[in-house]
Amino acid sequence: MTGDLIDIREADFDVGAETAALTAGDPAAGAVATFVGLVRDRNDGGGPGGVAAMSLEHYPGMTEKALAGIVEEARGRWDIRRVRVIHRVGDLSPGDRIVYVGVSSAHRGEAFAACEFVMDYLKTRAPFWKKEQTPDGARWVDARESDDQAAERWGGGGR
Amino acid sequence: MTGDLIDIREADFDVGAETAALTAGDPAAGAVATFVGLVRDRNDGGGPGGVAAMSLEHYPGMTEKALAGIVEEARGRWDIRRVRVIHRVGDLSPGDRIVYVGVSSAHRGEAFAACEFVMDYLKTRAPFWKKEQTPDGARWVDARESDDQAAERWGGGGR
Amino acid sequence: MIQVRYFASLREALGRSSESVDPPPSVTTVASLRDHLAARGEPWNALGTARNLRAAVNQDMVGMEAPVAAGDEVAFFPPVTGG
Amino acid sequence: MIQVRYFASLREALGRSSESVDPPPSVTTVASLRDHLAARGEPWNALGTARNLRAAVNQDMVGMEAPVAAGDEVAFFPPVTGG
Repeated sequence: MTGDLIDIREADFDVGAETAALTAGDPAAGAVATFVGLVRDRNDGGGPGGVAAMSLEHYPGMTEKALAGIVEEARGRWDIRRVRVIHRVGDLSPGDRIVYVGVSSAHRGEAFAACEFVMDYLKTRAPFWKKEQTPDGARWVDARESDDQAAERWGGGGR
Repeated sequence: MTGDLIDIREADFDVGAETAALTAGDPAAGAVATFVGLVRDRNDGGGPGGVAAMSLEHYPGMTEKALAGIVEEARGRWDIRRVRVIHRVGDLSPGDRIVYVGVSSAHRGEAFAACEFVMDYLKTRAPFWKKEQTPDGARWVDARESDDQAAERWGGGGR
Repeated sequence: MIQVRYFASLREALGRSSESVDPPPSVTTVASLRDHLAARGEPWNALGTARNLRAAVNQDMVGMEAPVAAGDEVAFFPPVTGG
Repeated sequence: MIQVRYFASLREALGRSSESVDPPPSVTTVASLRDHLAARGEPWNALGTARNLRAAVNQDMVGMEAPVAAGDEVAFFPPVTGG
């Protein structure tokens, strides 16, 4: 749909502009749900400074294809209007924005569900990999089992 | 918590600035879920132009108290960091923003759940009333049964 | 004295947004206050016939069985529709 | 020929991001391609021992039983961790 966006890039994004773009010229949209993911300065259970920097690798081509598939699946499940997905790659620092997912719809239930669905599927199906710089050196981030569980609760259609 | 906000006002809000305020100076925050509600130009089942304008009345004093209670309840249910709630009152037009709810947390599950919870409870427990201007004259908006159902699914704690 | 407030369609139907009421001793709950007010006839009977009437005491949403005492602020209004 | 691509920790372990492979006819699935590549010894045996190895064929995530044919682009990588 016009107004949709899937964008993989190094540059930061403007949350206000992206959120406005979800409903610009669409007076039938009454609800927008968004998610922003940021680089934390620590790991679970670790203290501040545990993560000094992060770099994000991806699989060009497949990334866009996977995200388009996830958005298409969300459209099949909910009556939504526009979806915008932005994911940064390259070098990032704690506090930096990593990902934006925004969904507009007539009513809030669909927008919330579709936005969370896209994030959950992105976490398990989109080819991004994080590498953290820690005081003990660089390490690739391990996949979280809770992310698999989050994606699985939407049932069927996975992979 | 510092960075929390409950604000009832006539003026529009800046989605980018509000969302940034949820994580400013808080490098432990990795997730922000937000919701923006807008004035639609129609009712359910109706066509464009069915709603030409809207005015929002509230109960000063109780509004802030009810929203603070809703946010406190969200804090008791999820491990979240900051919550910002802005609700406009007065005269609005189709496409105008009405309400902003933003929640930050370490991980996305808590942010999504708390944000949707606050919206669902706001819809049924915060003293706002909408009056629409339609081609047939002004009418107070009826409460939607689906809003009661949305609030009830969170179980207990209500009222 | 009890300060009574009205909002939205109820405010319009009653033609006022608030009043001070000195109810008889029989008024001990929100429901009995509502009945006392409604019994005054037009337009107040709208309080008795309002569909899904909601109430707050001292700015907390309450059920009709909630107690009411002198000095309280009691509000009547239709179901809320914000957000 | 099959174009094989490696990402993230696997790319680092193998010291390369891609290669062109002309596998024997016995290679008909992702799993058999993986085994063929791993059998070449160090460092390729990392493909056989990798925990939770994931794969894509022509940029679609697939299971290890997925078919593979000449001309395909096959990628191996660890579980994804974006977002």
